[in-house]
Amino acid sequence: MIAVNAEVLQLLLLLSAALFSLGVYGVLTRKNIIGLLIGLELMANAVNINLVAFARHQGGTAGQVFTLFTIALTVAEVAVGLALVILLHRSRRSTETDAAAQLHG
Amino acid sequence: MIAMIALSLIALCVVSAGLFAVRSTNLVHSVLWLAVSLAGTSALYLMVGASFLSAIQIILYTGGVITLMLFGVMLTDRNETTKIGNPSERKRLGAVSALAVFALIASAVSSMSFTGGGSTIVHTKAIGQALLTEHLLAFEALSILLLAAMLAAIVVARRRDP
Amino acid sequence: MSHQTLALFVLLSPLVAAVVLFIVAPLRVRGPVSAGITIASTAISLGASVMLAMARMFGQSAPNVDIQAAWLPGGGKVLSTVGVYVDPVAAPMMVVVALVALCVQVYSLGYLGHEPSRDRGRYFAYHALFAFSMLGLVMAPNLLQLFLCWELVGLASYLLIGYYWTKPSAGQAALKAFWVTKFADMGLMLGLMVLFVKTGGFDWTVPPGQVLMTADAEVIAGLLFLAVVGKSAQFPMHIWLPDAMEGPTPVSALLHAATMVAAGVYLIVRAYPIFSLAPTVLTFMVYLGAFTALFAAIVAVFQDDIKKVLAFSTCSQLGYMVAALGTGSMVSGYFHLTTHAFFKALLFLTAGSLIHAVHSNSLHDMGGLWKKMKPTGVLLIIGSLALAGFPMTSGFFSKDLILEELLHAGHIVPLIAAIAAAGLTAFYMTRVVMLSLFGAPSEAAEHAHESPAVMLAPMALLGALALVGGLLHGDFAKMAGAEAAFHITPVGIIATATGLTGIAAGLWRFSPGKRAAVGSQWVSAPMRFVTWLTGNAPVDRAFALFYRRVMLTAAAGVAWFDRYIIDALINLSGWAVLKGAERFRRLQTGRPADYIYAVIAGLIALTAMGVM
Amino acid sequence: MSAFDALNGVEILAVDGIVAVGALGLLLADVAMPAGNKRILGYCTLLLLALGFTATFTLDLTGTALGGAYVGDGFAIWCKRIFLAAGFFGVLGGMDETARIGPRRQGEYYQLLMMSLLGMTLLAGARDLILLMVSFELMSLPLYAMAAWGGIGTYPKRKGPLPSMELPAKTKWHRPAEAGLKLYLVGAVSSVVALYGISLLFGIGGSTRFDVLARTMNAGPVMSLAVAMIVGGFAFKIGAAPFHMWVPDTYQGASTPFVAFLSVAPKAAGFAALVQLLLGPLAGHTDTWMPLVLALIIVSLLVGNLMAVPQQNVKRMLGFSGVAQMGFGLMALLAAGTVAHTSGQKSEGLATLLFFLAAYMVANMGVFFVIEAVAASGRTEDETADEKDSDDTLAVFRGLHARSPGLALAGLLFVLSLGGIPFAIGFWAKVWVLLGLWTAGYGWLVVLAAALSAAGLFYYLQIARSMYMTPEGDLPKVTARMELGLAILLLALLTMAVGLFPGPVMEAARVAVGLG
Repeated sequence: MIAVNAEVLQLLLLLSAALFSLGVYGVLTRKNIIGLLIGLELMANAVNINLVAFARHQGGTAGQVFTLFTIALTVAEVAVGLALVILLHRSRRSTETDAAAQLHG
Repeated sequence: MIAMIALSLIALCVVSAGLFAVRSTNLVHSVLWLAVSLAGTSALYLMVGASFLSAIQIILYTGGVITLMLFGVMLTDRNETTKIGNPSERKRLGAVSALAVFALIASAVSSMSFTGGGSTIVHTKAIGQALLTEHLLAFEALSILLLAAMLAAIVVARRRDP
Repeated sequence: MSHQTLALFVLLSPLVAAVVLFIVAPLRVRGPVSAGITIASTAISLGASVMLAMARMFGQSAPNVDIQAAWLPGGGKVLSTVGVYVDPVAAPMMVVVALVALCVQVYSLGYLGHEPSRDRGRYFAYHALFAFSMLGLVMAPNLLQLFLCWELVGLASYLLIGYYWTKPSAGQAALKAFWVTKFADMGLMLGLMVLFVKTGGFDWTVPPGQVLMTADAEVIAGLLFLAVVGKSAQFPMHIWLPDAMEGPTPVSALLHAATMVAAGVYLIVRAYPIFSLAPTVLTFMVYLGAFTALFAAIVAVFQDDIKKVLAFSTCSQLGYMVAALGTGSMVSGYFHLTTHAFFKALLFLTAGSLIHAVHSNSLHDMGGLWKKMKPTGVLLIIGSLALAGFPMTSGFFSKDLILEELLHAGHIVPLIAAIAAAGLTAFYMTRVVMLSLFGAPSEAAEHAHESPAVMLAPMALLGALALVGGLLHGDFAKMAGAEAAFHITPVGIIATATGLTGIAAGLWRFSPGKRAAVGSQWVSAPMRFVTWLTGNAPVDRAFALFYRRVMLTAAAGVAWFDRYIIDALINLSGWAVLKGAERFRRLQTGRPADYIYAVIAGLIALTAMGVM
Repeated sequence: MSAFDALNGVEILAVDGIVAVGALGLLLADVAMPAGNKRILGYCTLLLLALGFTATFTLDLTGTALGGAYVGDGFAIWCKRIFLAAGFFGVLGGMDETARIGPRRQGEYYQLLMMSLLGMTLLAGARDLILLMVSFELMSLPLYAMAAWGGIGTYPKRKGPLPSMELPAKTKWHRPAEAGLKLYLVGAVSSVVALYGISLLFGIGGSTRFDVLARTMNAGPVMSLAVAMIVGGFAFKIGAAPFHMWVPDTYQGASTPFVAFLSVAPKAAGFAALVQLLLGPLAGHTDTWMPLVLALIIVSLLVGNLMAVPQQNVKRMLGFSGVAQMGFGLMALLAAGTVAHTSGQKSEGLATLLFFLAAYMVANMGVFFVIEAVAASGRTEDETADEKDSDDTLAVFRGLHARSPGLALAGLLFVLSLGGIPFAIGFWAKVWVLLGLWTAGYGWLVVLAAALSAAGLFYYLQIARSMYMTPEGDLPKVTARMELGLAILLLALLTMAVGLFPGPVMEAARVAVGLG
């Protein structure tokens, strides 16, 4: 175990920033919706790392509880997202975002 | 010092797994790389003393999300979905945006000055207690949220009414 | 009946009619029933208004009627009230509105007699709504109620102009009129806001104990004037008025001659305590009004559509009113508003009668109607003379007063413009009369026949008022507490002479002698005079040269400018919005990936804004 | 704190309790009852929502619970009323459509709606970051599914991937699925962004409680970053540009009665969340967030008003116009923030925001219901919601005044209210927003907003013009079904009554935020 001092905190925050940016990249460049959801998961993971880092730095319970909640939120969100993917696949036989581009203008 | 190096290595592992997850051309690989990244994060939690969260991370993310995603891949047309890529016309713009986001966050975060750093261990019991006292309402709301998510997923993924 | 009750009757009877007609569909879909309800309600309004006005104008100075109900409570105090307020300023306008509305409604019975019953029912329901909102505007105890009714008037006019909804151009014109005026109304709304912020209320006058700084007054008056420019069709927002002629002609008589467009002028009259604190705005009003008067008069000369002539003429006359109010003379502007309401409504109704006869708006299709439609013709000539300011008609008195005020205030350039416009007015009205009544008989005119009595009666009433309405000028002056008895002054003589010259020029230019001889005995007497005047060749040639080379060219340029530049600019802005939007539409690609891009880009922008 | 302490003051959660218990009860009842007449569940939902709405008036819901994580104040209660009323009308007006799309499964729609409403009511009182985010998600998740409601596709006949995305005209295409997916994708990204911002806020404040955060947070680049992310994330929910891209597509694609609900209740909730955060712990940092809100306002006003002009589909048009309307809502927030900044007091701005949200709810739901009534009359029994593209183009309103005078009149009223013409409720909302903004010192913004809303009239009037100034041709007569008709009637009466006498309602809003 390692105590989260200012240095470690800084490292973790930068890690989280990097993961978040990777998630942004994934979300922006993936055509496949499941691929896109992977990017989303990376972004959510970055949030969790942030929270854990702060929680361990400050020492209270709130941050860890918060992380618990965000993990659950993300899982729930992904579950609904995958259901929508299946729905899309059923009506268009495709899981690419561009399959849902009939409404525009 | 050694701990710091280990931490950095895990961090590197998490980031590179993340990179592969968003760059891989095979969707199944991509999902698995995500699993690696999430598992690495779990190890990270363990290192900084959040053992309960580490376990939760493994169970919920690696056990839940990854399985869900693999189900998603399998349930949809495999021939079409497993071969994916980052279309070239979006790659550059995506990379620029991601870099911009990183630069903005990193510059803000590195300007932050923190002092000290608690090393007190928070036991799982304390977390449970907080969950059922201060955060009771959020906890109850979360239980309904999970129910809602389940219901929503069923409603969406089910076929039409006969 | 007490005055309070009378005042309530004025406002409530059209309201009841409108509500009943809008809600009870079976009444609305039956044209005669709907018409009966509306006309009866307007007649009640008119009766009550006349009784109220009599008490004020000829009797002893009756106390003001002031019934107000707290309406917008806020923060423990009453923000504003609604109610009816009749004072010497409101009383004449009430009569004008109710009278013209009644005339127009009765006239419509004949004019729209051939329309389907259901459409007529709708038409009269709109009329009831219009009468209510216009009277509510006139009788408003404060600026807020005036604003609300102002908007309602706009809505009612939108519905009325768009009455012929099977014509696509009517729908477009209605939309354009509503849009342009609504854009100008923004000024009224902002003006109200500033007024409220500065004085804490919406009163006509600055509450006692409050001081309104000149700079604030300038801002408020300027914003209010923006609304006036839109509603009263002053340059360059006059462009909606000619388009609005797509509506039925009686509607034009009501809205675009007598009442709605005059609402702007009435707003200035009402809010005069505020305007009088804003000298810059007042001066601007003089110049803009005079310019509009001249500009619109020039454009009117070149219209072949009789309604368009009258529409531009209305712009021009409203310009007179605005200029007059700018000089600080409330009486002359307001008086002109009243007389103009009579003769312009008359002109529109006669025009409608002619259009009804030949089923065309073009002056050239109307030639030679004098033989077929003598009563209408006489009324048209009466209206034209009044508009031209022929001595002893109503227009003569009111126009003269305005010119005098311009001279008194020392605005020489506007005065010259106004006199020139008076000459042009006489000229183009003579043109209308000559072309439509005495021109070469057209094919359509062969089958023309006189309008029914139900149309002629209201016209005759307005004609009588157009002739003798000028005699009321003393009472108007008394009303404002001023002594503006009519004098014969050099300016008056010059203006009258200009007007007569305009008539003469019109007679000369469009005399039947220049075409196939179809003049009757009545017209040939003055014609002989004109022929005698211009009989010798050099004068004739010089006059012709001047007319053709100078006047015609310049005026054609002005008309071209109006049509292709001003109108086009306004249309262009709408077009640009549409095109721009079409371009922007492509951003909404429909591809979810691009939407996520938008989110991230927005995020980066916001973050960059925040962090930097 | 013991578990019993945590329950102190829990009675202020009465309304939320009614909704939560209602949702679970509906779930159980749905399972227990035979598939025959599930419509009864809809009536039960109405009853529950009416009960909750009444409870906001009869019970005293002010106070704090759970040690300050949840607060009942006038603002929260007023917001709850808006949510419950929107839910009530949404259920009432959508009853037929819900039953038509899935006769045997309509119960699930009501359960999801109740769960979403629970998220909203909790959100209104949340004074804790965790509770805020959980209730925010609880509100959002069911909406994704409800947007896709009815878009349950069948497999196309052909095998293999589609050669191109251009589907043949005859093929069914599933607008609700697309609507739900777009809402979800943009929503999920936005909410994870907001979460990131919130995690940073937690980092610099050291607590999840608003009252603590208000004391401990210091301004700095991290706070700016966090605030930007939070504002951006919540701007998605209210549909402010440039986070609005889902709005027109989802409005067009999803079933109309649901859109009526979606276009008002979650937006009000998004505003509640923004107010909670920006005028709560961030009230002392207006310098940080006001420029962002200002930017959102300007972009929203421009994009919304401009893009609505060329639209031919009424629902799309209303989507864009909604973006512009949200600009107005944000203006009220801006005014409130300015006053809070300069004088540290509650301001008219908040009361105006409440009034604006209520007014927007009434008029906007009304318009959508009128659209639904017209579209429903042209549908046959076995069609799904997504089969006709022409269901809600401007052309279907042709000559509505002749086909159904009452419906046309109601439609006109709603449109005029949205356009801000006097004697309709929306006019007062606009006037008060602009007045508040003027007093807050944003004269130039008032002028811009007034000019753009005058331009906005253009497209609102297109609807009026289509209803009143075009011949009806051979289009059929329209009669709204009973529930839908009742919803329209009630909303029209509200629009007119409050439009004529806005004083008492505004006064109530002022009292709710602690003024007067």
